[in-house]
Amino acid sequence: MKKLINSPESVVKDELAGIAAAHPDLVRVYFDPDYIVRADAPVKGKVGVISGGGSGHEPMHGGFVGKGMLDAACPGAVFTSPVPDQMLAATKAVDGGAGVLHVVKNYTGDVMNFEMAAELAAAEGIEVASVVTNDDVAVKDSTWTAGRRGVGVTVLLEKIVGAAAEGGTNLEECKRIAEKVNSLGRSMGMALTSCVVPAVGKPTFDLPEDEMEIGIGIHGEPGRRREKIKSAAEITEMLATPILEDLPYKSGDSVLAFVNGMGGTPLIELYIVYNELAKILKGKNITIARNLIGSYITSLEMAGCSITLVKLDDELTKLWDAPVHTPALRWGA
Amino acid sequence: MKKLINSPESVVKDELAGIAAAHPDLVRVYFDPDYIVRADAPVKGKVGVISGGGSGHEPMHGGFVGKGMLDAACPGAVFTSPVPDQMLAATKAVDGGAGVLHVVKNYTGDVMNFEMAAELAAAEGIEVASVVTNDDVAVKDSTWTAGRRGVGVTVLLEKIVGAAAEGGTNLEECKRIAEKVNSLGRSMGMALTSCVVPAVGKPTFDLPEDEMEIGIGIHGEPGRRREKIKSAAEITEMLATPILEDLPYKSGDSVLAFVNGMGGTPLIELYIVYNELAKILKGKNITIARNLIGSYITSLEMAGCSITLVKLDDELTKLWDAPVHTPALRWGA
Amino acid sequence: MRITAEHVIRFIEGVAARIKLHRDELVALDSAIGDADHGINMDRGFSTVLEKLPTVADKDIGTILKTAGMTLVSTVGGASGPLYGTAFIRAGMALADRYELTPAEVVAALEAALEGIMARGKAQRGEKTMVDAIGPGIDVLKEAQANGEDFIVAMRRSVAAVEAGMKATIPMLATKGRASYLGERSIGHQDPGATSAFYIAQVLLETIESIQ
Amino acid sequence: MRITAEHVIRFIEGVAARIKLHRDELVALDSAIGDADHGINMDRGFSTVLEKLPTVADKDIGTILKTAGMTLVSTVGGASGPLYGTAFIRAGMALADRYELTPAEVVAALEAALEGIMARGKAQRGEKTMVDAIGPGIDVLKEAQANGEDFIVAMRRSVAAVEAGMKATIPMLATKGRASYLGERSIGHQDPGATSAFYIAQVLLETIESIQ
Ligand SMILES: Nc1ncnc2c1ncn2[C@@H]1O[C@H](COP(=O)(O)OP(=O)(O)O)[C@@H](O)[C@H]1O
Ligand SMILES: Nc1ncnc2c1ncn2[C@@H]1O[C@H](COP(=O)(O)OP(=O)(O)O)[C@@H](O)[C@H]1O
Ligand SMILES: [Mg+2]
Ligand SMILES: [Mg+2]
Ligand SMILES: [Mg+2]
Ligand SMILES: [Mg+2]
Repeated sequence: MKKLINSPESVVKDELAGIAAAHPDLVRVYFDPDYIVRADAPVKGKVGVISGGGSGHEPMHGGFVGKGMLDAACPGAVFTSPVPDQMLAATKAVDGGAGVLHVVKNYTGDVMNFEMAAELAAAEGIEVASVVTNDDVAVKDSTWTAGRRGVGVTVLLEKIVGAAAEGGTNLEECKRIAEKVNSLGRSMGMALTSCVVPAVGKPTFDLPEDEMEIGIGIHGEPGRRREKIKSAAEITEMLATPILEDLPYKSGDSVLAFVNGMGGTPLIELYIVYNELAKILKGKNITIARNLIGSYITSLEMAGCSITLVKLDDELTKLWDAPVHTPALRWGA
Repeated sequence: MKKLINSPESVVKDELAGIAAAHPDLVRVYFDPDYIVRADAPVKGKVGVISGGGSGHEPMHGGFVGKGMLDAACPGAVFTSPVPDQMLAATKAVDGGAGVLHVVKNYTGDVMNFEMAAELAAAEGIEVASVVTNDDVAVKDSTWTAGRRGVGVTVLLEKIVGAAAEGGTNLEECKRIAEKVNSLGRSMGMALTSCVVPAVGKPTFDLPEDEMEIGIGIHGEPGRRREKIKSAAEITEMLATPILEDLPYKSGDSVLAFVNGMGGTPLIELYIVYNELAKILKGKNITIARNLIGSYITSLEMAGCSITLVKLDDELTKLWDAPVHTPALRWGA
Repeated sequence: MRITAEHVIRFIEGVAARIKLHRDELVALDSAIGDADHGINMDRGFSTVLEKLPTVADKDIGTILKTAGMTLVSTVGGASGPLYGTAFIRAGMALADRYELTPAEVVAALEAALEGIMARGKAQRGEKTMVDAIGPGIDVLKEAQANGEDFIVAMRRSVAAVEAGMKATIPMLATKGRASYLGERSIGHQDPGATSAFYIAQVLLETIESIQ
Repeated sequence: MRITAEHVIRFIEGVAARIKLHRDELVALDSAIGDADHGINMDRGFSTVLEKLPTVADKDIGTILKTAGMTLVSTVGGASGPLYGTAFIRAGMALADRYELTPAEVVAALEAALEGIMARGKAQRGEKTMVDAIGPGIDVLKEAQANGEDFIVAMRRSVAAVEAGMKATIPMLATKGRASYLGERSIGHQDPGATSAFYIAQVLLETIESIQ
């Protein structure tokens, strides 16, 4: 296992200590239970937006805590959803009296742990609403599965609903906007390599030198199928087509296009993928009104990428453009 | 070779096309010769700041073109310095009448190609000044070497001198500020893995599963020495100590600390390294007044990191804080 | 047969040891159809439970089990945390204030635990989860109880049923949890949670057998 | 011996082919002590030169060499681009307006090329660069010329000297170029640029031998 870490056990604590040391102007970090809150939390009268999930997806979610995005993030162990204690503590820490929105990625563990936290918070008289992201078209959305995974849309949703909350939108409206983003967003990812969970010490799956996994999630899970490696153009097509057909995105639509790296893929390759995606969308007369290119929702050091599209309207575009100031996303401030 | 590319030959052109498609609001991209200029170039009366180097270091330099940083970037083939034609064309494209500053990393090829371009530009009556970065303490600075390599300081220098130029500083002053940043900055890097030059198709060097290279550059060159992999704390110490002793950085100093990923190392590990660096500097009573954490000067998909320190004073701090709006670095705008 | 609080504590300690022993095997199973953390999650959780046990050693069985369950909820994470945590909490609620148990009470508590898991996980049998291992085990105990069968004999048959249920998850198509994302590719692999459930059942049997 | 523009073009075409043939070997050498691109850079450059040649086929030898040199500068990049580019440009300047060359003119042009490389690279002999291969070759030609030795015989001895110079870079400690970053670790590897220089010298010899 080749990683810049001190020990598998200390990975999350050490990283959180690094965030605390690096960004005291933006966030405060608490331990046992572990959570990160924006430096000025709780913001009186503002809806608190919190998220959380397993670690290993950095900068998501801790890197998105700050003005205009998340009020708090709850990092679990690597690839393991956080526990209710964390979400309960974070919910209390950010409650400014206007209620708290839980942004939950659709994984059985995340959903159950957030559910328990919400029950406990409600019992303490805090108004909690939840939105569950489930944008991964690689998973059949049917009674035959736990439902689609929450992936790339989560990042974009946190930015957009964070801007709404920052602007004084109430809890019910924040929930509506969040659900709207999720309903208009779709994603799909692929891997060139597996990744190594520190506590495990070896790759989660083996991928021959000439093969790739299509339809992976963000936890080193094997994907839907394996194929021989193809060109960036073909791979982009394999990811974009199911996304486009699923919503579907139609001629004349305007979208936010997000090309995401899985952690081990350098930016030069992401721009090559973006170039192919731009060609495909142009061919379908779909306008990329906004874009985001980089490694924002990762799977440790996995090499690969994911594509996310969110159909934009004026409301969402305005919220996307609103100022944001977090360790990982910053503009207009 | 596991990469998201169409062909080894088309890597750079495809990436440039991606940048052009993604950021028309910020930059214009030209081909044959290849160069990227900020969308509003040339800016009348403003010193033009251009840089360039081999590709494979993204986001450097193309990702730094925009308001408050570079006016143009010249990307060579992967790990190969660009040719004079590119720097000449870029120099002409950004010359607003106040002269042009060439930011050159100290590699024989880069220096010679920029030299030839500067000679040609001068022949066409454009005033050109050059600054050569040479901050890599892994290389002995002696007549026995081509001198120290230009690495991490280059990114910070481009931000700082870019802000100066944006603020109307003249060419001579820009050169002074650039040289000041270089003289106050030191870096050192390490690799956990090698990287694959697309046109070569196999790793530049082989590194056993339990070994690392200390003192690498940014071109997949082998480093100064090989060692068994150590903890993040020990590795950070191995990088920080030679840096601290070289300038030297002293108790009471205030620094800009830059923890950089080599391309294949995820952010979670960089924060772990930052945490160790913060502890070391605190122990030496050196204040981290500003920091930058992320993969900004990479070596394709190499796993590893580099540390850069620049001693700050009021002049440099103000310029660092000044607004910047480029594809890869953005704040205050 | 007198089943005391001390036996319950020995049972929990035994589970912690057994899980640690099989940590890597559970990780390997989860690597195939999940995210390679089940063994790590369970080991982390039960190790913390071990630290907590002394603080409730003199308490009633209900308190001991509830404390274990709440500790699991607070430390395991993932899907198995809320599930096993709920299981122990429900069992503890069923045994509130008891310092000694009859076999019938044990069966009732195990039934409550299963109901807790199925409610929290919204899972039925045949979905390739821990429910497929635990369910058949409970069936055997209830039916044995109805026939007035000897408890230890029943427990042995019950654990055999749990093992069979665990093995039966191999050919199943997962429709709950992470494994369901794999669709057809989930077939042919044994479910990690069903496996940890089997180890827990084994320790329960051994604890019962060690009594008298 | 009549050395014509056509021979010069055949020489350049031969170099392009020889470099392509040894592309991977030059990359491997550069991987050991550099950045694994020398073969790629040279192949890219000379392939472009091949495309340019037809446009100057009817021009004087000086123009042909200068065009080749400027194309190398514009397409090779790295350290070798300016160096080989300058070499061809300087040789071309030495042979301006000539359509036919005497051996003496060839030697003078080669000397100008070496001077160009040493000036642009600020390199001396013994620094583990192409200079260590080219230098000894020029020495032989000048001394042979002084002794009125037959040109082809001299060329053969010259290329042998280039080969020896190339091999002599193996034990050298690099003090110029990328390899110098390796310090002691540069010892024991043959310099890529010295190797490409040897292949170019080989083709020059073969071209000369093919004449009459
Ligand atoms: N909805 C559910 N109901 C019952 N058991 C479930 C459910 N979802 C998952 N499980 C069990 O949890 C196990 C996985 O636990 P674990 O790996 O610790 O959590 P995660 O899947 O979040 O990584 C599965 O093997 C399965 O037995
Ligand atoms: N200062 C110099 N003078 C002469 N030759 C040099 C000098 N620096 C490098 N070289 C030659 O250039 C070769 C490397 O060329 P190449 O790999 O194409 O460029 P780069 O080193 O920029 O990647 C070396 O093997 C060496 O022979
Ligand atoms: Mg998990
Ligand atoms: Mg090079
Ligand atoms: Mg799991
Ligand atoms: Mg080279």
